[in-house]
Amino acid sequence: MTGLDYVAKRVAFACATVLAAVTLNFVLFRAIPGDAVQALRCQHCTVQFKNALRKELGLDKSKWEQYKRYLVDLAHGDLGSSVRSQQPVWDELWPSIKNTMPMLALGYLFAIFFGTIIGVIAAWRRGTFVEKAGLWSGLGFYSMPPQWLGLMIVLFVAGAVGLPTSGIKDPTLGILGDASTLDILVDRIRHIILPALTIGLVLYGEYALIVRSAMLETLGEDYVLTARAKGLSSWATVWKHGFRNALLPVVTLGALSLGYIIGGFITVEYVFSYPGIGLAIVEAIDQRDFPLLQGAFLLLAVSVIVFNLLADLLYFKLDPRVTT
Amino acid sequence: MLAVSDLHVWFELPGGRELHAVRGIDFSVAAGERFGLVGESGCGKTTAILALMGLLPPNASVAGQVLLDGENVLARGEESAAPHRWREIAMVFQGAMNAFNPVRTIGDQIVEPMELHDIAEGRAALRRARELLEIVGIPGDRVSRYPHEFSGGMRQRAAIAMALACTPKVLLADEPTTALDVMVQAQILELLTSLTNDFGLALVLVTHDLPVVAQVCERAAVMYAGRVAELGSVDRLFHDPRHPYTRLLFAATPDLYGDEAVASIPGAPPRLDRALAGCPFAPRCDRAFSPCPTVTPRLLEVEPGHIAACHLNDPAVMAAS
Amino acid sequence: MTTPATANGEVIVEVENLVVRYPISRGILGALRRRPRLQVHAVEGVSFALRRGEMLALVGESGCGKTTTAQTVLRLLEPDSGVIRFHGEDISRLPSRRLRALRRRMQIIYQDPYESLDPRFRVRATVEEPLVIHGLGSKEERRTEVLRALEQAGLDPPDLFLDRYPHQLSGGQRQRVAIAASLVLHPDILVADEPVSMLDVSVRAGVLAILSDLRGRGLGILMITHDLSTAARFADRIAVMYLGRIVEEGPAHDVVHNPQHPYTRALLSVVPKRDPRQRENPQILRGETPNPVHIPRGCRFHPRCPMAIPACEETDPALRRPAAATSPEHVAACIRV
Amino acid sequence: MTAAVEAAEAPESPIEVRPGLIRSKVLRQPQTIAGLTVLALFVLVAALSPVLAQDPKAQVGPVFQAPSGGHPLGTDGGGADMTSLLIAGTRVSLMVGFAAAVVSALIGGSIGLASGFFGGKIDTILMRFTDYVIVIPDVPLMIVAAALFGRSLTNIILIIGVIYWTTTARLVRAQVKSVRERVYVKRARALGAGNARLIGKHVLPQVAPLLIANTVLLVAYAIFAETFITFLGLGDPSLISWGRLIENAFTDDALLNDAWWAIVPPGVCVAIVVLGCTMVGQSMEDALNPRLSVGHLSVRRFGLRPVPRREA
Repeated sequence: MTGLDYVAKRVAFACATVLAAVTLNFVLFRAIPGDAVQALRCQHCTVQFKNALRKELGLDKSKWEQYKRYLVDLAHGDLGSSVRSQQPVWDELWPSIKNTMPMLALGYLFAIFFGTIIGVIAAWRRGTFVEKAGLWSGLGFYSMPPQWLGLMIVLFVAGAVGLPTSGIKDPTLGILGDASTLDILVDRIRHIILPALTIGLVLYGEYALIVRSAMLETLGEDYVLTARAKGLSSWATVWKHGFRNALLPVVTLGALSLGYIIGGFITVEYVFSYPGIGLAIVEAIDQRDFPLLQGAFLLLAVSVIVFNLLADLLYFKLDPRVTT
Repeated sequence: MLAVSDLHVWFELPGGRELHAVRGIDFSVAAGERFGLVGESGCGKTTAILALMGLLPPNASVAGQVLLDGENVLARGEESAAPHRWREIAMVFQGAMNAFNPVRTIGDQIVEPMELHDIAEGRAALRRARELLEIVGIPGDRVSRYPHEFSGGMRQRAAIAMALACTPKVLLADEPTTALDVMVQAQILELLTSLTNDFGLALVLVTHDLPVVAQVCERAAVMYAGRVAELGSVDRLFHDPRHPYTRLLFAATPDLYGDEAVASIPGAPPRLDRALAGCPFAPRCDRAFSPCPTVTPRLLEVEPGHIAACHLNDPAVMAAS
Repeated sequence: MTTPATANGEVIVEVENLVVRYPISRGILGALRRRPRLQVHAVEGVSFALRRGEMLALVGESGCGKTTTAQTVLRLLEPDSGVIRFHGEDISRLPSRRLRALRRRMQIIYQDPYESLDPRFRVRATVEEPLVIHGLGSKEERRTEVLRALEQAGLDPPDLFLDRYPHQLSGGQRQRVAIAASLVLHPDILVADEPVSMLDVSVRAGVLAILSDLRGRGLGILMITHDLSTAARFADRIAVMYLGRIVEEGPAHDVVHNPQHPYTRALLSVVPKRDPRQRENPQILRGETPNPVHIPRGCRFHPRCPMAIPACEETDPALRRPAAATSPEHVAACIRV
Repeated sequence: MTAAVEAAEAPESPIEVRPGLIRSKVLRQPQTIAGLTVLALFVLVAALSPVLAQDPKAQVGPVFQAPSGGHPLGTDGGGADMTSLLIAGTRVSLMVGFAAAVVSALIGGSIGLASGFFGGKIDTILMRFTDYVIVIPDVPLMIVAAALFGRSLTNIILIIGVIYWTTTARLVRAQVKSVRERVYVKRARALGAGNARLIGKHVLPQVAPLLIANTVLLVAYAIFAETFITFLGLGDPSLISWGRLIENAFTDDALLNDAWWAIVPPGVCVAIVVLGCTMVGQSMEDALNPRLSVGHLSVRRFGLRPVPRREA
């Protein structure tokens, strides 16, 4: 088997998984008693309106027909329409996606940066105070429910540092005269910091723990002893022979924990009323707007699958032994 | 070149116990000489050579002298040992399978010590890595390959090439052929022999395999329970063993053409986490007599360059009993 | 070491033209491009016979197919073709449910005494397990059998070991327990796969002596080893394998002292001798054993053979008695001898 | 994620469970003891909650009353006693945690066992299926499922349990595969031992400690998942759990009232129990992992001693 085989296999698997996720999504939302229209929380809607809506959404056809139509629509990039606003789901979600991305990216960077550093140092300084501090801080943040950590930050940190705890934009901005681009940017960043910090801290805990134990395993390998025998300093050994090898499990486990992280950011966005996908999901649940929920879930599932594929390919790049 | 005197190594065990793994050994190796360190598992041979490199784990403590070209490399523990590593004293580890980092190329790992010790850099270092591979019998264009692309024998050769990177004066080889087939073993042993002849390298070959030492080395020390039981030229060790353990160990080793009975040695080596009284081999010895269980035998020179720690060689003890 | 008369022992196992191959995966892209399916030719036409009361050593380097051969004889692996006769009956195609009864009579001991015993079983349970699986004997009878087997395996006094766990035993003792566990069923043949290579030198001889003694009880022993010295000292006959074939076979003494096949000669010359004065010039073959996926045509040894002539590239030699052989049972597969 | 996951989880030197291992290696660790003590304490509170707590739903004082002698942790947005609410919540949260973990362990354990033990086609099919489930984001799926299928306690337990088994399946499979290849299993199989005997006598005992460690970790995950689901208003409306208390505090605007006593304690409880589970599970896994016992790099160095006098 060649390396190309590996890539082909992983891509094929990712495609198959996307199809599985699409199907699961369809089945899940059709398995509920009643249907999406019936579930809609809408007091003013008449029976006639609901029936018309059903027809429009194709809910009067057979399940198989619906599935085919669903696939065809998806292939055209059509995620369906929100039952509440009648707008296409994609249009509803797109602004949220734009809001979520920078926040999540910031949190991720924070977590990867500090998690890796602390994890490496904790493993290297095994048995010292530094390790204990790293281990316990990691365990601590790892054990906190993200939404609760968010509340704690609102309660005890936000006031002290003077950062906003809700929304994405200062409502007064631009009212007292035109705000410059810089002002808007600064305002945006001020709103992003706390939710990103919450996610970053929770993830930091997870990464610090994973990196530490991966490093500990790596430092027991024979080639680490060889490296020391060759005269490498302790730091050079960690960096040149420990780190890259320890990255391998980190890449994998990091991608695997995405599902959990997404669960975390949904609740965190809710806490900070941050208008991202998470908040869109919370609102969709609240309004029982199932097409929107369905679209959002599919979007999350596909992005996780894509990230897993990227992790697989990264693994392939990092580990020359991988061929199958 | 290398002189070890009264080397001790202890390991702290959990529960406050202590394992006295190496209990005072002395030997010396000259430039160009091949010296064997033989013994069964747990006799302290590997621990002893790790101590020479200053590579012991933190729960260990050492005592004694290791003179490398007259300088005591253990004077300040790891600190004084580290600067000598690979420059003057290099090592080929047991199980070369794992001696290479799987995610970096062979060449990269051979170059690493050269750059570290300012032997060569960049292109020049890579060229030298190619040359070294050629010396150990691997085509030079394999420098950019990864360890998993090499067979076991080739990896062991590459490990030797890596050990030669900084032209050391002493090469320690820990069971370098244990996992290999006989033909590949012969190739590796031939390579080690030619290296000592061509470059004047002093070789310390650590192994449990007596015939390997008999074929490769000039002198050898037989270790038992952390001590040297007997030391001398391999010829004297085989033809005139002065310690019963040496004799019984040879008798337990089947030989292709030998026709005397092959017999195992009854019993097992003593545990090293407690003090030993008398001769540690006494319970398994076929010649043990009254002083053996209580009196520790002295290391006596039975003939020039041949020493053994057995009461049978000690006229004072023999006269007394 | 006395060698029992072997030539007249009853043949227990007879193998004819055994072939075992493993397919290699060619991957998605390989399948798409219709690359040919490749196979590992692990065993390529091996024939031998094992007699009652005899120890036959299969010797060779790793990858030569000796372990595959032995496991196929026990039907732990499926042969691709060839005949395996056990007491005259062809068992090579026997369905697995009929193998069960057969398995009682063929036992195997493995290389690694640290892995061959369940760490949670006491010695008693380990040795008794074969009897329990086959539902043999009452509790009392089983106990007697266990004690007898332990004693046969040289664990004396056996009572002392009954309640020990594997981690409380030394390597040699563990291997003896493994031997005892294979003896309780009174097998006809015993396959010993590198039985001592993981043990300390000082205890190896003891374990080998036990195996050697078992011959006297009528067992046929097939020993797999890479160590020619051990084979020379303990086996009655030696079969040397190279790339899935037996290249030379004969009485141990003849093979060692009068080797015919150039591969055997080379192999013998590189075995380290105990006596430092016997430093003969080893005849070191260059390179390594070729990959058993692409077997050289003609004589499989010719690319590395110091005696090869052009004809060797054409003819795949069969085993036959060389002119210089002193024993009628000594055969080699080489056109030059 | 197949190759990468497998490489990450396959122990190079296999775990070997022998008698006394748990006692000598696992129970000796202070981490395990601490974790077990914490868990035992919470289980005790959960068991005794009807005795310890007053009716948690009864309004006993003003809304968001600060901690005082009568109500050491104050009252919540409904004027109910926080201490009683916490105690009642312990019961539900632990129930969700343990029940869902058991469901997961049963599903994951069986799939892993079947896959690892039988190998071949069964293995391929089961692991392909597991791989699909692994990459579907689990927590969002739970949220969606809870939104769609209703809010009873049983539903929530099943939803969490049915989704969280994948890591268990992979872990168990890896260990079973390594045990299956051990010589004593091969020998018993060669002797004609049936699958029931092989699994029951040889394989399961080797897998059990790892499975238990993993289940303990799953308890933590499940308690966590419950707080997510409940926080989004998808919990069982008739029951009080720690997740529910966090949700109540948030929706009742405890933040605006600066009522930290209504927010902090439930989260602390979750964190402590999750920490306890992690400590127990992780230290068990670490103790069973032979690769962690060796370290070739340390800040500490070996010591020097004077040469002892020769023993006479």
